[in-house]
Amino acid sequence: MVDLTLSLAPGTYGAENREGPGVTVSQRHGLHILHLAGDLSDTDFPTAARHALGLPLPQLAGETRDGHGVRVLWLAPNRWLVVSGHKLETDAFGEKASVNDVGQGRSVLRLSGRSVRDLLCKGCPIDLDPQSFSAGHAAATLLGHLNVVIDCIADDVFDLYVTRSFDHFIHDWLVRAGKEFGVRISAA
Amino acid sequence: MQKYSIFSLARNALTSHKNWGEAWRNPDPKQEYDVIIIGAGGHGLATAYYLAKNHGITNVAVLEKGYLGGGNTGRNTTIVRANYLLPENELFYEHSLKLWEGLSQDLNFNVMFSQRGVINLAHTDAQVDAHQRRGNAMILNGADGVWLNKHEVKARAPLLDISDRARFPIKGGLLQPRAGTARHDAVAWGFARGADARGVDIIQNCEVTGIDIENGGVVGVQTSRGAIKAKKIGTAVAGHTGHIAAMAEMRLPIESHVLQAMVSEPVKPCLDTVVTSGATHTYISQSDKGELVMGGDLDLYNSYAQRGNFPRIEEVVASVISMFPAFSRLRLMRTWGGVMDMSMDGSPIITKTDINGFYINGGWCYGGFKATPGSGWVYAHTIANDTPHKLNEGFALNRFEHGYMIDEEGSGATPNAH
Amino acid sequence: MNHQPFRKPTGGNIDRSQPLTFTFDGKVYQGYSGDTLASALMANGVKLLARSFKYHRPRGLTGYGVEESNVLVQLRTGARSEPNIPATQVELYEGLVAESQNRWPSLHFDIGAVNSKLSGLFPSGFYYKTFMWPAKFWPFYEHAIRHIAGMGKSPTLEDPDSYAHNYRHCDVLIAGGGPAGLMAALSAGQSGARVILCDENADFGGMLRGRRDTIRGKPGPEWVADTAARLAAMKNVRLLRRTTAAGYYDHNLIVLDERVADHKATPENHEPRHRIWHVRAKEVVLATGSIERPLVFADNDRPGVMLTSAAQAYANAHGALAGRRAVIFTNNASAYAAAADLKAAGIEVQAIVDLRDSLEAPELKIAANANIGVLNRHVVVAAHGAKSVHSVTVMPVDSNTTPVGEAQEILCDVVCLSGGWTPSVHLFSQSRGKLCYDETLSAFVPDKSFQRERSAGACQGAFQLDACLHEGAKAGAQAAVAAGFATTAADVPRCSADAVVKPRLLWAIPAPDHLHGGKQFVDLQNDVTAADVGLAYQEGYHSVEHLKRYTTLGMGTDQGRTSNVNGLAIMAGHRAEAITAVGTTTFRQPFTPIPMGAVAGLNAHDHVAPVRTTPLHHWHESLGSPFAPTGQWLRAQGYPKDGETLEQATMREAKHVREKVGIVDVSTLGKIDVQGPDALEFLNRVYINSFSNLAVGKCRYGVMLREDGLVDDDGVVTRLAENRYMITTTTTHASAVMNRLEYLLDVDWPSLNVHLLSVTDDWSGIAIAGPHSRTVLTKVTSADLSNSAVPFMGYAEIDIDGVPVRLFRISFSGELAYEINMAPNATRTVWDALLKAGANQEIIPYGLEAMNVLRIEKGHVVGGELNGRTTADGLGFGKMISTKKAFVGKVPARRAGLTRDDIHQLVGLVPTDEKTRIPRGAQLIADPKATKPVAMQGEVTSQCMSPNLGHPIALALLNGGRARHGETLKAHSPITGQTVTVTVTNPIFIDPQGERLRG
Amino acid sequence: MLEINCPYCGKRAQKEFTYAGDAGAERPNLETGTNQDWFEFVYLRNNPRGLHDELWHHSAGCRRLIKVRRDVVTHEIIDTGAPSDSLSTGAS
Ligand SMILES: Cc1cc2nc3c(=O)[nH]c(=O)nc-3n(C[C@H](O)[C@H](O)[C@H](O)COP(=O)(O)OP(=O)(O)OC[C@H]3O[C@@H](n4cnc5c(N)ncnc54)[C@H](O)[C@@H]3O)c2cc1C
Ligand SMILES: NC(=O)c1ccc[n+]([C@@H]2O[C@H](COP(=O)([O-])OP(=O)(O)OC[C@H]3O[C@@H](n4cnc5c(N)ncnc54)[C@H](O)[C@@H]3O)[C@@H](O)[C@H]2O)c1
Ligand SMILES: Cc1cc2nc3c(=O)[nH]c(=O)nc-3n(C[C@H](O)[C@H](O)[C@H](O)COP(=O)(O)O)c2cc1C
Ligand SMILES: [Zn+2]
Repeated sequence: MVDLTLSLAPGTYGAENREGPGVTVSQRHGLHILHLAGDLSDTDFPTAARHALGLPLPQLAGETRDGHGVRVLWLAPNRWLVVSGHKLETDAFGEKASVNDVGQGRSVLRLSGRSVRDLLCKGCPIDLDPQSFSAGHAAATLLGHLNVVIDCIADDVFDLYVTRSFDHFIHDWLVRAGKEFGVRISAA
Repeated sequence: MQKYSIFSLARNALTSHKNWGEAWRNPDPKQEYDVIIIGAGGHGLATAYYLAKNHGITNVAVLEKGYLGGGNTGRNTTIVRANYLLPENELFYEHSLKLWEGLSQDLNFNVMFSQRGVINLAHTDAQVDAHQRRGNAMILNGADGVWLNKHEVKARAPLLDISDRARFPIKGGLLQPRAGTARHDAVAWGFARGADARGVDIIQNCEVTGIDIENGGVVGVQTSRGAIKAKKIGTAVAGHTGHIAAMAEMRLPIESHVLQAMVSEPVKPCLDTVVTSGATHTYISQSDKGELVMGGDLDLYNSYAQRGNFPRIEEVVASVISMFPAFSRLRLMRTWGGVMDMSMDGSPIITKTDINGFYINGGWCYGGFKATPGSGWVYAHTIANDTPHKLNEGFALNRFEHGYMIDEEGSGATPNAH
Repeated sequence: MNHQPFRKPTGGNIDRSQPLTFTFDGKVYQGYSGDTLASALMANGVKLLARSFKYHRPRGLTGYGVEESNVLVQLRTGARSEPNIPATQVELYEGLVAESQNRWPSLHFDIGAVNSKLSGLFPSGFYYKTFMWPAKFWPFYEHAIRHIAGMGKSPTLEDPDSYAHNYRHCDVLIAGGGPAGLMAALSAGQSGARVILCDENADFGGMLRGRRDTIRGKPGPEWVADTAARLAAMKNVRLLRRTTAAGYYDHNLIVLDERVADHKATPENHEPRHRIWHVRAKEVVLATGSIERPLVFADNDRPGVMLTSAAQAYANAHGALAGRRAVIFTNNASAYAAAADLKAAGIEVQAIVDLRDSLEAPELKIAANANIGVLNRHVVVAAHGAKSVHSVTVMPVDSNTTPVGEAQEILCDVVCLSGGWTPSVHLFSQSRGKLCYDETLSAFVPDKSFQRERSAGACQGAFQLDACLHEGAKAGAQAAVAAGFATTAADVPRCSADAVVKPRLLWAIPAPDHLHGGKQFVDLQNDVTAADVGLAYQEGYHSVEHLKRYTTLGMGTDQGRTSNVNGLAIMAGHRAEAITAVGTTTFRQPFTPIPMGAVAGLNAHDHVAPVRTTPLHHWHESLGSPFAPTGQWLRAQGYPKDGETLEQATMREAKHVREKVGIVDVSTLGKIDVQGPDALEFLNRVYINSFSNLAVGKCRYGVMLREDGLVDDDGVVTRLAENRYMITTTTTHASAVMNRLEYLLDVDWPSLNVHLLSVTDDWSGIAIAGPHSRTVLTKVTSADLSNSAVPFMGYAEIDIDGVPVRLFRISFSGELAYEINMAPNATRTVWDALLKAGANQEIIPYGLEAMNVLRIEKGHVVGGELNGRTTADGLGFGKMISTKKAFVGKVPARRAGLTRDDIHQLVGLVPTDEKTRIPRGAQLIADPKATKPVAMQGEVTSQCMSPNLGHPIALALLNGGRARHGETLKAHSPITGQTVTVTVTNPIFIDPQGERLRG
Repeated sequence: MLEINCPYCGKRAQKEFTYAGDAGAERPNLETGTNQDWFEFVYLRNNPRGLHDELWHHSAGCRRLIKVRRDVVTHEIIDTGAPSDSLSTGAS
């Protein structure tokens, strides 16, 4: 059977560089994440959502919005990911919205470091150059075999949303892909 | 026909091979034929050969838009097998396999049919069940099948990784010992030479651009070299079946898709059998010249381009080196694609149609090379007698309408899952 | 050993302060940093380097770069061993080990060379004509053929190196970093566009590396270094050395292969050995240069016969001399400067043998200045020597280029050939570009483009340096503009002048009879001669594609780089047609061979497909459960106790559950959240049964058909709220079902207001089953679990040990059972709570295998039965089919073939002896001794030993089986040699009335 | 590898999409479709050698189905849109 022992073990893997590991991976715990679906053209819904979030919903592909401790990612037409440090009521979005709590169904990994874009480019086919994909951009796309959401937090900081059951696999992938840069998996 | 043998070879060596004749003529089309076969691939040429040989019909033309054998016959991974679950398929392919076994001698052309065995790997218990079920059906239908445990698999393919750490560990394999490979080009050339010698006109660089139909029956074709009359017309154009059918205003349960194949650089013998894996949809063998010949899944979108996509190559190669880790440092030398006629249940169509004198042979999906002699045999019968051979009764078009699909994979009505 | 007899004392772009030691065929040599294996062997005077494929003829170097067709070596050793590596492509490193190939016992004494003596028997395609008798001998013949064929050897050990992929986007990609490519990069770079410039060699410069051109009055390599430095300083320009543009694909995707560490003994500090780049470029500039063409004459394969530009480059760039005395044989002007270079390097140039009638002033001047004699209107008709050339025979030609008159022999140990130049149009052709034949250059050049690319420099027929620089500058600017940037062409430096290449053609030089003509090789690697081409013609293989396949011309690892044009031109001659009419064969990816490991990147071995694990994975693991891959998931199979086999554990667990209680991890089941005002309507359309009267808080089993009317999947639908449902799918079908539902909503029924979300990972699942399951559950919750509060197929939202969970009263085992869904992080809490609370009831965990036994006993269908060929009625769902509503698959399910009497129907099987296990995968037949083909009536789909019944059982699909209960048949498995007599039964072996699960 | 312009997400690599077949086949009405209608929809294809309207599922992106008009010989994409959009013919 496939050996999964490597993954998730904290430590530094791969290349040794004077500047330290090129990428650091840490798991973001305790996030509350809602998957929100609703029809923007139905006025009740965006109004209710705005009330609940204190923010208007982003409407452009790849757009994110931030405020009041909440980050909202555009996923698809009429679909968003609402990420926050505090619990949000699922019924605050009005009757017209379809809301699912997906906070534990996804792993959120914080990737940072000077080589983080190079690492992502090893498996992600979208244009990740800073001039095309900068802080505030998010995209549902691929990383290796997996469907992921990539959210650019700052120039060399990214959050990666991965379906939970792939947790072992993505860690293993990140370690392998990151070895050439030196990769640190920080303690959970 | 000049006979080929070691003696004729030695005799010709003395005259520096200046006296070999043409393997086939390059005639101009006549005005009219009894039968026109569209497409000089293995199937079209075999059909013409057996029309002449088995049915005495020699006023036949095979029209080819490019060079003979240049379609899928010239670009496939050359696996010949008869390892099916469903009786319609198994009986037909077994008949074909028997023809393969005597083909070089029959054609007096060495098609290098190599019965090196084909192994289907099983990676899970469910696959062990499914493969043994199929093996049982093969044997009951009169073919050969052997179950190998993983060590027996390894003994036949020593570079295979049979460790448990593999993502798709090997639990065993279904071997068909009489299956194997053949030299693809030689099959087209051998049939062409045999058909030509029996009077068939093979006309290359002659593209069919229209089918002439009068009063519900065919009367001839339009081609890039002018109109040619014919009493009967049969298609054998593989990936282009849909296109030709449209000329006769027919819609078929067929889509055209690209399948790629590839070879490594040639190396000394390192794989003496054919290994296939359903889990990753990969097949690999080593040619007599030494290259590893590899193929996988379709590119999975409709295409009439003989050209593929890189991600599929990556997937095939990744699964090959996952099975054979030692091949990682061998280098990929050439990749190419072919246009496949994917039928909606994964099984072929060999049938007369509602248009008098118009016959269709297509829907070969991933696996029509192995059918070549069998297909020619039953198609010639169907055309000559205007009624199907027993072995292709099930391959009629109306099976879809009435729900008698021959769906080995159980994937349902999709043109790309078989 | 320090002695390198063919190394100039000075000069060349090598670092003489860094000597390197290497081994070839076991002998130790020395070269320098900056050498290739080829240049180092040349400097050491090693000429015999290879044996040919078919005839085992002695061979030496012919080229300088990727065009090398003879000298392929087995490089490195052990797990890092690699076959067929052209010595010209190997950068020397300390300790390099290489061996020659395809010879035995040694390069100098090769038994296989007897083939050369028998070559009369081996014309092209000889194997099609023989080895047919007796038919049963073919395997022996084939065995011998296979051992003679092949070249190097495959490694047998796992590759220790790693490989990477890299996805990038850019505005302008430039393939090839010669003068044209460098200028293109300058133009595009100054526009601000994102530029990638790649070249397959260790450094940029292309042909400039091996010539003595001057740019801005300085040697070419200096200008190259300056330009590379300028480009490196531009932030928007990425320079990739040792990087081959391997393939040009649709929509301007170019695949690059970067050889990150091949120039070292091993990769360092975890770097990948190769990196494959997937570059999506807005615009492309092809600046891939050209390759010199050899000339075809008798025994033109003798070691020492090589391309003029190659000998020139070895001398200029490495100070390595191809020999002491050279004869240059050319049909065009480009060889003169090379001849002068060789002379300057210290090689005695005996003569330039030039096929042309009259020569032009510039080249005559070069020859005169260098004091080299020119024999115009002469040809080399044959080379002589065995393991090295020692002379050539030269003859005058008449106006028809037929050799006439007196032959003279010229002594030499190098013969340099220049038959004109072949533009490298591979990538252009891969991009679907159309070629046209340029009569003046006698070469195929790019004509019409189809993708967003343009060619510049020698690859599009510009053979003068000045033109290359100009064209490159222009193409780079054009590409940047097309990509949306404003710019003009970069300033073009002045440079030295080049000869104008206008070859006079003679595709194969006829050898006069008295010389007993040796073989005239066209394709050196595959040993294809001009006579073979003639034979192909004579036998009717007229198309270039037939020529290629019949003779194997151009099918070697070099893909005919130096042979294809000569071959097709010879064929054109036989056909008496223009070369255009003959055409070329198809250029395919990759440009040069790439390691399969690199192609696979990270996606091989255990990462060839991803795996999914449940939140309880480590718990299962800690109990020593083996795992079964199910789709992407790993599922715990069971918990063998000390000394128990998995099979024994399975029996114990399955029995225990029916008698007491057990829990099992069912997190892998697919789950889809269905919300919206039209959710009910949607479900009614996709399931065969109706949900209209399903109350909130209730579950119902559902079956879906495919569009063709056969069963797709089954699962449980639970109404969570008025407009909200959760549906489950089988583990392996989950994503296919989700995709199909999304399709139906988006494409076919956009007016339905329904939101779907896959929530498989958002809810983990535990099933608790067995007569004590309620008792155990009651201990961990205060909720009312009575039959009236939570009846069979009821649903409740309750707390377990403080964890809010969804409770479904459903049963897969046929026992009183519940399924619990909870937030994944709480899974372990609930699992532990149940185990703890159930201690008195002797609760146990059970695995996939026991679950499977329980469901077979209960006659539930899964994979083997849901085989994609079964109907709803056949599986026993007939009563569920709604007659009141329309649903997907309803109409096609009524077709004759799907409603016939003898269709597969689900039945149970019991061995008549009540002892023998029913073989897996057995076919059901009447008589195993019947003559074949034997009619098969059905098949065993699932089988097990039933611990609860005490005898083996099976589920099967049997023609018209429902009406055949009580019949006996043979379950026959010839492949395992088993036959068991079985009785057909009801498929529900346990509690057919369903009293236990309602209890 | 193709590059497909998702009308919702923008240009994305084909790797992110799953091919979902011919967009020309018209699904019969669930209530009124006859056996013949379903036979044609489920099995028969125009399979043209030229422009082809087809559906792609942006399975690793927005998960929406989109319609693509593509030349199946050259693989050029002429236009993309929502499944119900009528796409441009490419003739300009
Ligand atoms: C990559 C690949 C791998 C494969 N691997 C295997 C395998 O391992 N085993 C196996 O059994 N099968 C395999 N197949 C399938 C097999 O190659 C084909 O099913 C089989 O060769 C079809 O033979 P054919 O004679 O029907 O078609 P083809 O050989 O394609 O011949 C059809 C001919 O019709 C001509 N034609 C088309 N349109 C016209 C027109 N309008 N006018 C005139 N002529 C026309 C074409 O030019 C062509 O020459 C593979 C196919 C591919 C592409
Ligand atoms: N008259 C003559 O003597 C004559 C004839 C032909 C060429 N030339 C000379 O050749 C040069 C032509 O310049 P240019 O820039 O067009 O070509 P070039 O040959 O100088 O450079 C092309 C470069 O591209 C590289 N390359 C080719 N295919 C590649 C691929 N797929 N991936 C990566 N790299 C690849 C080559 O290795 C080479 O380094 C000029 O210097 C010209 O003087 C002279
Ligand atoms: C079984 C098999 C083996 C092949 N071996 C080689 C080979 O050794 N060298 C090579 O260049 N091409 C090889 N090819 C590929 C052909 O060159 C060619 O790509 C293929 O027939 C498709 O034709 P096309 O590329 O001209 O479209 C092989 C093809 C097949 C089917
Ligand atoms: Zn999208």
